[in-house]
Amino acid sequence: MHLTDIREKLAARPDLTRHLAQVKEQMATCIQCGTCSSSCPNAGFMDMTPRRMWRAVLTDRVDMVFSSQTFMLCASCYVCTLRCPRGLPLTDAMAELKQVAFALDLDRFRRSTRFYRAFMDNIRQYGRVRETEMMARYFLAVKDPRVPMSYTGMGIKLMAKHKLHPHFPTLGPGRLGPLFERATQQQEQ
Amino acid sequence: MIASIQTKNQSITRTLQDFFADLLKTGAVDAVLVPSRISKSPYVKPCLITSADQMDQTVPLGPGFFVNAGPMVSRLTRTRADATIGVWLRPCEVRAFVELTKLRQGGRQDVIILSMDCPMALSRKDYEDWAAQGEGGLGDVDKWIHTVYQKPVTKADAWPVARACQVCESPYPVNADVSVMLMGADLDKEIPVRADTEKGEKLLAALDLTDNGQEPAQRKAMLADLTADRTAAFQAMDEEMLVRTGSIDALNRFFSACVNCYNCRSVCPVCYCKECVFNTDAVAYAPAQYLSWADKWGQVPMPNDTVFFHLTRLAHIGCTCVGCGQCTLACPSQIPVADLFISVTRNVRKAFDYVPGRDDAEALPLSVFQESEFTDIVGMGNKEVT
Amino acid sequence: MTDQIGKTLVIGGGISGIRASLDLAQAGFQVILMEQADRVGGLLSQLDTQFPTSTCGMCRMLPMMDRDHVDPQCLRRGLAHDNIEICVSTDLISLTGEPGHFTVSFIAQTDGGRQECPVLVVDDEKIVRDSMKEWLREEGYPVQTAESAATALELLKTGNFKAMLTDIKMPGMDGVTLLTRAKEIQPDLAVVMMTAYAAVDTAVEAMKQGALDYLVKPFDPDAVLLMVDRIYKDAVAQNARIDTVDAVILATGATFFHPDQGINAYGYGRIPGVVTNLEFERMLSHAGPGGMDLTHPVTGRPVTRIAWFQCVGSRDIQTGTPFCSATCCMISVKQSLLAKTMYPHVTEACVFYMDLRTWGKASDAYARQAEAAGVRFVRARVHSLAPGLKEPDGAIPVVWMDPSGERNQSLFDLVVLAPGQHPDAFLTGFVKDQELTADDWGFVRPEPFLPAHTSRPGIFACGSATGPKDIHDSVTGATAAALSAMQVMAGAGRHLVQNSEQTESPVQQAAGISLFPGALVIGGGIAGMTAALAIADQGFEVDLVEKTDHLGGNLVWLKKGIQGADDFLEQQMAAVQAHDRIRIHTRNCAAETTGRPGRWITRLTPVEDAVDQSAGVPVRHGVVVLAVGGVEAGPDAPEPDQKSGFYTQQQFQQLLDGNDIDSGSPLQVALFQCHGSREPGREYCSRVCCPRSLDQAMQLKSLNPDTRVVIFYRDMMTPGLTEADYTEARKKGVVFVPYEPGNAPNLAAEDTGCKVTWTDPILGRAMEMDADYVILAKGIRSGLSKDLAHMFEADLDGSGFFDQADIKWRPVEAMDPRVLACGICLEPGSLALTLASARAAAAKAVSLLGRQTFFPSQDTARVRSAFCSLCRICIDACPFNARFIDPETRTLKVDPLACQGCGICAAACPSGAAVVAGRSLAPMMKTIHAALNAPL
Amino acid sequence: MTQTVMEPSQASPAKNPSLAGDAFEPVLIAFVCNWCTYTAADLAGTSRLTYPDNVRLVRVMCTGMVDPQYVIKAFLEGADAVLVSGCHPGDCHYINGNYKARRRILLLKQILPRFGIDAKRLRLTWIGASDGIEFAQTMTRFVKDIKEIGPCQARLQPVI
Repeated sequence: MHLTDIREKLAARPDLTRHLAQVKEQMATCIQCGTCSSSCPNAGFMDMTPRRMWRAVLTDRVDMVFSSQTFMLCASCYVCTLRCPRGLPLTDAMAELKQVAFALDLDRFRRSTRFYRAFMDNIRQYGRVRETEMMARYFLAVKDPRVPMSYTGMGIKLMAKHKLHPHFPTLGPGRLGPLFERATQQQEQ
Repeated sequence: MIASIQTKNQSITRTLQDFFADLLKTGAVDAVLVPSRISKSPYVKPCLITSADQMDQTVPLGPGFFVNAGPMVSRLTRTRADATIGVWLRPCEVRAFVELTKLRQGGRQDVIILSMDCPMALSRKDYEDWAAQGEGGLGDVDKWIHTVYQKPVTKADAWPVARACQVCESPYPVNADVSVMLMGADLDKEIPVRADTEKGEKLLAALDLTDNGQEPAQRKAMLADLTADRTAAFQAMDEEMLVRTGSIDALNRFFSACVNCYNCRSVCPVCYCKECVFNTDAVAYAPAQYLSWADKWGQVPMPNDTVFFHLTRLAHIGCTCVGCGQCTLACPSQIPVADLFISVTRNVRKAFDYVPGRDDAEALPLSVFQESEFTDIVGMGNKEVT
Repeated sequence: MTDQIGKTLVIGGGISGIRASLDLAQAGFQVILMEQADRVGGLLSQLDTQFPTSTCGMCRMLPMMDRDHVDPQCLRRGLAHDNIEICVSTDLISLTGEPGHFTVSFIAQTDGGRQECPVLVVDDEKIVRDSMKEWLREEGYPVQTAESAATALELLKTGNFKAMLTDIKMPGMDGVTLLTRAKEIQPDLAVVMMTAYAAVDTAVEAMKQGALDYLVKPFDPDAVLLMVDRIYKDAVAQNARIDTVDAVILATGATFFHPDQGINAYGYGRIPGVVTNLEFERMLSHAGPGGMDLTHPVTGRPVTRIAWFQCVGSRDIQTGTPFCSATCCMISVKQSLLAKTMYPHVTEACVFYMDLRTWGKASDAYARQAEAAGVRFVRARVHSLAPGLKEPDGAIPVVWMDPSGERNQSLFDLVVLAPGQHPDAFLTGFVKDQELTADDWGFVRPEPFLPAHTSRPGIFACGSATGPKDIHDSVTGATAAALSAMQVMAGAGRHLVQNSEQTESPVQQAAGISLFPGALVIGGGIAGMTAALAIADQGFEVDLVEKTDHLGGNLVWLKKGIQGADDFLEQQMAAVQAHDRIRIHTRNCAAETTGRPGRWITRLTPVEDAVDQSAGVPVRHGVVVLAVGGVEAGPDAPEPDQKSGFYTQQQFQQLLDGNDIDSGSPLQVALFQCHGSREPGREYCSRVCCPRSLDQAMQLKSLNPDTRVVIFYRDMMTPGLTEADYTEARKKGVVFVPYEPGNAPNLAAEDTGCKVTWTDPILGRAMEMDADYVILAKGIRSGLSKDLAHMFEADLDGSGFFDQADIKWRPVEAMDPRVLACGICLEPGSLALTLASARAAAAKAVSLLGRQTFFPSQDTARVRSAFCSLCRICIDACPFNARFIDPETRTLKVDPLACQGCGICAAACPSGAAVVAGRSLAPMMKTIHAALNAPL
Repeated sequence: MTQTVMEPSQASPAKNPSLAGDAFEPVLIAFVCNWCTYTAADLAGTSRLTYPDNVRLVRVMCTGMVDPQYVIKAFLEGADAVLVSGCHPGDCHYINGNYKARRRILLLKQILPRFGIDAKRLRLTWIGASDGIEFAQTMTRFVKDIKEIGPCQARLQPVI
């Protein structure tokens, strides 16, 4: 199901196929030693260890890659990159996979995509994160009432500790707009 | 194949003499080595006989055993003889010869070994008395034979056999080509003879003997009984030896009559050295050394190195001693040398799981080794064998 | 006349240096053996036992002939040979010249050495001062430090410093001013500026004002040491001893990675119980601080759980060591096996590895022995260690992930790190000074097809200076290097040492023993040809026997697969054929041999007439070199044929070389390693198949990058610098799939091609490919027959290869040093190793033949025939086959060149007929008497 | 190269070691192999490890050259104990001399105890070249053991 789904989508996007090929090339000298996986603080939450993820990339199992949430759970802590005996840019490659996943706009990553987008838009607008507004925009974007409901418990806890403010403090516009534009430009190049 | 040889004139001696004569006559062998009387004296020695009519003085079975024939066979086979020699050997002589072949002092190619259930031996003194009682300067051999093969005995014809024989646990042929099974046989009727090797088969076939005999029904049981008796006798002797030699002081006393005549060594069948190390400069000490010893203890007996000699000999023949008892027989000082050697070497055999004469292919224990063995004797722990 | 005697400088007193020195000394040349440390032995003096035997036996390196010229003693106590001048604690100052005439200057550290070169370090940062002080002190320099320019000036007034290393930017007076002021006090002071990258301009400026050079922070210790080394050498040059040598052998070895360098993920030095394998070696050793027990270095309690971590500072790009250190796997196998078997209290011995590289002779079986003893081998890499704060006894929690992704944790008392090796500062400096060609990592790169030659004529290299090596390869390479030096000395017309005292001994007067002055080389492959050429070039007659109708052996099919081998083979064949001292006997074999060792008469007969006892040519020879090679192992069971795409490595190589592969459209190719190897029946690694498969895989990839190439492997055996090929193949997109015995990929032959199915251990998924080609790496089988080996009283090992006198210490000899072997009948190996062993065997042969007449050593056993009963107990007892019965006289004789004077015969002989001077009964009786009566 | 007797460094004036009275000082002979145990003894010396001077070292090239006669003679001449010590299995310079020695010691251990020479008085050990500590410990322990057992009878009377 996913296989055809992803393969079809990729076939329609030669840029993404190229992008994936680049990731594969970056990972080529991986020896599957598993250092990345045993050192990853989030490995316990992942449905697939980073090592298996890289193995899937190297053996062209895109179906496995994109049926996994692993790269979405990468916290970019860079421990794996620091430890990898092959000196591979593992964290960067995780980010690349995220980008491909966003670009593919797969249903299964909808929530993650929306979350990242809400986060980045927020930063772009204010130069910092305004959590309440960001979450509100995220809830609107996912268009699923179950999502805000799932956060209710955490919201109450945070409010009790005065960590969450229902009102929006007024902030002027941020100055990160040009930075984002430059980054986008670079990426396109 | 087991053949049956009919007893002639109710005399086993005569039957065997004819058997040897037939071997020569048929050309099955070119010579036989059989104990024979020397100038009609009571003393027998192995004689190499090529003439079939020289058999009347031979004593194939009897209590006289003054030379272990093992080394004699070794002399006959040290180089190729270009002849076939039938050798008639007691079990301990076979064992000695087997050990000597391992020591490359002879080979089996040219000999056919005929051996028998052992007739045992008397000590020199007893033998002389026994011989004096018979006619023609020799005891009644056939009577002796009938006694020893009828039931397990340590005394035969009222004479106590030599101590070495009393404790011998393998008085039956092992490793021979032809085995003569006398124990329990109806000796008035027949002598059952078994071929144990291809050579043996051929030999019996040459005499037109056929597979018409069988092992005496009682033989195995009788040999088992005999062996059990002898094991008990050995244990008694071993204990006696522990008492008589169990300390350095006791050992010193045991050998106190030794005068370094080296007779024990000369008659020992497995003391094969061309020249004994005790005849070399290895034990030629300077006068100062004698004085220094005397100084150390206040006195030093001379000749010295008596205990050293015997302990060295124990080390040299510890694995190969066949227990024939010739050393005791030869000792002018009546020291029961064999009793000590048999008890001690039995220990050595056990440690190396080695039995002299048992198997030609069994290597001499001190000529081989394995990388992982006897690990418990190494180190300072308390596990070592005592 | 002395100036006519050949002399070689050997730099480095480890086992390679000792081996090369002894080979040259044994051949009759003079040697200067130079070593920086205060004794010879190198790393090996710290290893009580070595793999793959768990024993030592280093002393077996000592020569077996001319023993009177060498002190019979354990090499841990020292080395002394009449022809070797040993210079320990000695520094090389300079080396110039050319083959046949090198000028070397060197100085003993105790004699105006580093002690005479005090260094002043000036920096306001304590950490800089302290680390510099530590580095320099370790190298033997006296060091003082100053935290400011003012203090420095005070010190300069009192001390006699040779060098000052000063920071530029310091509070108060800066470094440049200090430089000027210091030069006023001591004009000849060498000043080195230390600066951050940003201030390099200032440093350059300072050089104009008299600074010698500058160093950029952060410092590489090696750079600092090289700089000080330069100053030191200049400073002591006038006191140095100068000598002339014909050739130079570089045998300086490598140094270990310090695990506390860099990120120190395993907490070495921080977490108690984390030790290096060398430290563990001392713990294992009874001489170590632990005494008789294996105890924890901190708690002192007996250790029960031990883990070994492989690849610490090797196969690791992060530490700048992308290569494999070749020996650490086997060191860990040995240590784990010893720990598990020697100490009952060690309940857990666990080796964490990536590929277990058991490529050496007998190594794979050794690893299985460890496994059988209960050592656990876990294919996993541990990412880092943290101290076990909550654990009882300070046990260290080790976390790893197995291939399926399962996270595991175990507690260990001790974690032993197996650090990799890399070139040391001396080697780096030497390579630079002598302008030698080095590889990307700084190891000396040997010239193609000349394993001991560096790019500088007359300078040869061996041991780990040319890349990490085990004992076996080091010793072989060292002997090969000795041959190269001998060739230089012969080329320069040098002579051998004439030992005048030789004629004085009474035993020696009795008989000098001459070898027949020729060599018989059996096998016309590249090993045989190389050995034959080397021996013939040194002026000896050689008979080269080859059973087929052509020379070249396996290289004939392999030559296109190795760069340059085609031309090399042509050249060698032409040289052999043109050589007037080599007689080639193709289609011939050695039928029988008579005579005694060293004076053999061997009958060569045409292969088809071998049974005819009268046919053939008798050849008289003093040495024999067995170089019969080997073949690709055949199938153990019927196998699908080439129609289904099944090829052996050799068959596929021929296909590749013939351009017979249609790769217009991408192919699917499976390469299957260890097919029938490293399992019962052929329990060894053939060492050549993994590199060959990588080469073939890369060729396929260059034919068509879209070709899918999958290599199924158990452990990729790419030790040492060949690891680079492994990485390269991955870069090219070759997919590697590990499998375990019993879980091998399934090959289902079809009409065309083969369906390969397997489960990927990482993905946990069934995978398949429709392979166009399945290439089976079957390994090598020895071509040496028992009959041939027995003809020269040699033997085969359990795997059918030549049984060396000692795998580690005498790798190309039988127990009788006149019987040599080389190439792949010795053991499987690459072309480079084959050439090394061939040249090593040639060195041994040349050394023996060059001496012609040998005099028995003083302690050679004798036979007192009057006492001898010819019982041959002594023949059985002699470990060296030195005793025999002379068929003519029917007396027992001793081969005085084979006899080692051990006296085992004397102890075995009951009649005192076997005697060894001073080691027999009569003198021993006196000794015992003296010992017992000495005053207490 | 012949055998070397290493004289104990601190010589006491007594000619005959005291056998009765205050303290029994045994005399031990150690046949040590030139390559391994002798090196260990040397190492023990250079490392200043002490061991009792009751031990007299007799250097032999190999334990395999220790004729059983040497051991017998040593006991008969009054040694209280004999040690034969060589290379660990596999380390023997002469390939297998130590294995042969092991069988000879086994032989002696079957013979000598029969005559009241305690098996503990004859020891075989493997002490490698770097086992300096083990060498010193072995010697110390051996001397201690023999002091407990007491003097060998052969020392009290001439049995040679």
